[in-house]
Amino acid sequence: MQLLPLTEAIATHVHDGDSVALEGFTHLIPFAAGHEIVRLGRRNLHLIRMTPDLLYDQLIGMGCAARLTFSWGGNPGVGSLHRLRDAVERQWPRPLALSEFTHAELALAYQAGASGMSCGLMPRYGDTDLGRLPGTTLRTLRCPFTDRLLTAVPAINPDVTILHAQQIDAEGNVLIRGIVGAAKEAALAARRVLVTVEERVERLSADMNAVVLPSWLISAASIVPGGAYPSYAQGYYPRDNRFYLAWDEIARDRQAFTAWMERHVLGVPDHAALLRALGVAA
Amino acid sequence: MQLLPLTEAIATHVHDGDSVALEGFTHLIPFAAGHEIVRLGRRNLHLIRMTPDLLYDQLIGMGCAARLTFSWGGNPGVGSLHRLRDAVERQWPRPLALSEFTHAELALAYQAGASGMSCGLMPRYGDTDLGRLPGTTLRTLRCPFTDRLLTAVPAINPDVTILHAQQIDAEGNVLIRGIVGAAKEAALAARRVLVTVEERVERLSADMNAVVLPSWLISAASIVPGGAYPSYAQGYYPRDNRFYLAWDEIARDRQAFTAWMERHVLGVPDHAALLRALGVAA
Amino acid sequence: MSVPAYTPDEIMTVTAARQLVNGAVCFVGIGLPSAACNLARMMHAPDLVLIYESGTVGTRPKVLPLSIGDGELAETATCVVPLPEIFAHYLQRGRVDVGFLGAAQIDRYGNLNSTVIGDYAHPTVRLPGAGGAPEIATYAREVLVIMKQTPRSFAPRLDFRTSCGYLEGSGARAASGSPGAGPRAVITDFGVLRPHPGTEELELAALYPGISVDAARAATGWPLKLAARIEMLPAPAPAELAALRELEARTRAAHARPIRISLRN
Amino acid sequence: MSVPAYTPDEIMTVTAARQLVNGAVCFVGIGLPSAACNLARMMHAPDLVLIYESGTVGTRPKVLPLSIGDGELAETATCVVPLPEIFAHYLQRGRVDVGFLGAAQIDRYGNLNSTVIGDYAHPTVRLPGAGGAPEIATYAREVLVIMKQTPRSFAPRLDFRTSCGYLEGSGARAASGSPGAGPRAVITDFGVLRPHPGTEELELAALYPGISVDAARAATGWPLKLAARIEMLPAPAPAELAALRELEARTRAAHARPIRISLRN
Repeated sequence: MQLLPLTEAIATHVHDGDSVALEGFTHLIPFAAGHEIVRLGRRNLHLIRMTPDLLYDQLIGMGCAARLTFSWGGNPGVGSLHRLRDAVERQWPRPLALSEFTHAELALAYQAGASGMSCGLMPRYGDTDLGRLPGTTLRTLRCPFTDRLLTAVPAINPDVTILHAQQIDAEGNVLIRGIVGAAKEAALAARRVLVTVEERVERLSADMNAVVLPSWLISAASIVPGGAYPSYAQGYYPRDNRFYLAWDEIARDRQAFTAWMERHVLGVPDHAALLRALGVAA
Repeated sequence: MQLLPLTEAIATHVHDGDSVALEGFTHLIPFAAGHEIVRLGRRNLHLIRMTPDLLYDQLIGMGCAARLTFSWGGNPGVGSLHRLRDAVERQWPRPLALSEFTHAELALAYQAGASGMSCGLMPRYGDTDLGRLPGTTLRTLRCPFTDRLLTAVPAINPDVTILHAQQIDAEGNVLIRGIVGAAKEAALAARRVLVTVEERVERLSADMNAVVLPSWLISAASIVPGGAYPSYAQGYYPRDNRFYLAWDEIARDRQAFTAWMERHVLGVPDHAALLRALGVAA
Repeated sequence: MSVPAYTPDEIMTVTAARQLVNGAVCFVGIGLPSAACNLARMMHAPDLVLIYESGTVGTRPKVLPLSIGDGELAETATCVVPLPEIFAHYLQRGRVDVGFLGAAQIDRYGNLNSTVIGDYAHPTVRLPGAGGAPEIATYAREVLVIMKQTPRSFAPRLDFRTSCGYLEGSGARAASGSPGAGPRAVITDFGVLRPHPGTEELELAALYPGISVDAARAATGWPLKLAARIEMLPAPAPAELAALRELEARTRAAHARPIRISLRN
Repeated sequence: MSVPAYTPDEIMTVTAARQLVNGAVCFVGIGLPSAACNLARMMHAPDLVLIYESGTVGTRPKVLPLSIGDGELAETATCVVPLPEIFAHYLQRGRVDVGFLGAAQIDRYGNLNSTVIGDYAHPTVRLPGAGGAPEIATYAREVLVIMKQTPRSFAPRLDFRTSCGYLEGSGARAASGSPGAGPRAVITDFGVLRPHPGTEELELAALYPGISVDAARAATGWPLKLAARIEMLPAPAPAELAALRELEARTRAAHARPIRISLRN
């Protein structure tokens, strides 16, 4: 594990054309890291994430992504991700190829990737159009024991997985606390792992059974307080539900979106400046 | 979840001929519950456990088991399980059928069982005699993506899984802390779940990410302090390594074994009496 | 017809809440289902077990979450498990009694579309997608669908089938091996539709006060059949309305609180 | 020949410890491997990452565990993960640099038997079985085998193949697709055997002080070949011996402590 300033961490480990999973299921979404990808102008990324959320709306709207692998792409509790819709419905600012799964399938794909498996298995029931999507990568097998149909989901191994977490200790071990989603699986599946954390501590305030990523599995870490805002970091600050509601208006319009991104992301040097500009930094 | 005296819990939920997994990987081994099975004279059990350990040596030596599913059957750090060996090598006190796996296979079988899957998949490499065991249940598949060989392991769903844990709260939720092995998977795979715990508390002393079995997944629980002795309960008492060393002598001889079991298990009413007789109860 | 003293959302929420038996394990989605489950927990079903797909098991939020993963859900949970476990150990293993679903479109057999309106490759409206819906639809012992009834959303033909209801009806779902029983009730802003015991086609089974059969039919994109007996549902009780409004007021206040983040470092 | 000032176990442990490069991730078994890894950690490799199959990652025990799951291992670990994860996320995913194995029998290609002596159905000796050995043998980037050399244990033919070494040699292992490189060294009480670069047959590659080639050959159940160059290994250094003996004394004292359990309730 290398402790790096965030710009350097992203510049070193995220390249044009990479497959990148910024994970965190509605919690610990690595906004600061994602914004750094926007500032560095990365292009042709294959973005992977179970729930694209606002951060992916921003990356897609800024033209960073060529492909999106996902299972649910909305503004949770609010409605659409308008930039995602604009990219899919009207190819703005560029076309976006989709690889879509169910939550269970995508979680299984990460888990298979984290386990050194080429695929994962789940039962297959019913009949939906999901299995008939153009270019679907799912395959159907028969269970050798019951002869029932099973779905095989190919493993996902991102070039780089980026997480936000609460703490890093003196040795570089990282604590993730609260809703963990498939963050650990996405990290263990990846070729490189980047982490931003709320703070550095001598020893993690964690029980032995806590969700901890050992230092030697992490490529680089950056200390970015508030790095998950407007999502949240359990024990540090809550989700800014007002921002999620407000985003609906901002993202609805191409110009309003671009102006917002230019002012709040491209126009500031780092995440702390964004938090100050939004009036949330204390 | 029903809170029951241990004798009643076992009498109600463990029947002759059941498949029973007493789990806990070198930690939290449910000795008290296992001894109650001996006292109740259960027969023809299909015992399942990754690492049979002393408790299964006792159950096998007392003739409770007709079959053993396992992945490593020794006295860890000491040597053989002499009663297991006697049953396999010389059918004493009765023949014991074996279903043996590797650790990874058995963990996968529990995991598949816990996940409502008929089987689990792992890569298949090399060539050992394990895949050629008489009556092996493993099957070989080809990955539909890479064409590589995969091993399919059939799910294990015990009739009853029995665990020892640290705490139960007022609602009946159970905390498992420390080395957890495949205890959670074994419990979630089972049709019925029995738990013995060190103590009952108002609220678990546990973080939100702790390993907790919700009350509604548990059939019955009993409060049995020291219930994992001579194995251990993290935070309560350590492993009695001296007992594990001493067992080698006791179990080596059929008569010494039988005498020990008659005196310390059949000859006492409960686990507390055993602990007092052994001089470990304070 | 007098103006009812409640909104359509309120009677839908109350009606959904009344379907829930104390002790049931519910896999809860955001919005009306979350409000309904928590209302039921506060009224007649204190031991309802709420599971949110974010991995929170047995949560008891004091305010409703805006997202499925608000911190409130983790803080009040029995435990928080990784997402792969929620789907494998709870849903797929058959531990969930009641699952809730909404959608952009439903057909007469309770199949659901939450993927696209229009052609998949060139959609008119790109919807959020599957999420956990296909698995909820498959594995929950029974499913409650909650959605507003319009001729476009109650569609003669789905643009895309995201989640299975009764497939083509008449036992097709059971024949497919699906472990769950499927959508036992569709709660709308007109009343409740339930599957016919034989054909499994959704029929109008209950109406809210002041709603007519014709109105419900006019809001349905297929010729809506009537159940053998149509139940007249009661209005929300004052205690239910009070509890729901209090919950929503608490929620609005909580969601409006400004966030302050310390940049010490 | 003077009596060496160390036991066979001690020189085996020290020799194994010296194979370990600082920072390596080791999948550790109980007994000599555990002693060797912890000795290395105390001597030249403080950042050695020790994983025990009980699920403890990055443990730094002050005393040696008797079992693979003593509480000491959990208390000093970076984290404790469920057993399925240790095998899937760490070993199978290729995160382990060095795995340790022992066995009842080894053949000339480093294949191992820890299942039975005699016929499987009617064994002379029923051994503990596979445990994690087959997966360690397959997935660790390299394997160190530690076992005492006798003509019966270094067997011309295994009674049962539990874990793969080089299979039939000459590239058979690589052809089978095994991700790990296999047993790069077999550390015995005579010296070290290593695979021939071409045939992959184990050859005598190093000897302890005072041990002859003939003695090593006499302790091998097949005609033991010699490596192109046989290294003469140094005796354990006084500092190594002192550290190892102190570790073992601490361990004996810890394991002898009587247990007291409170029956309050």
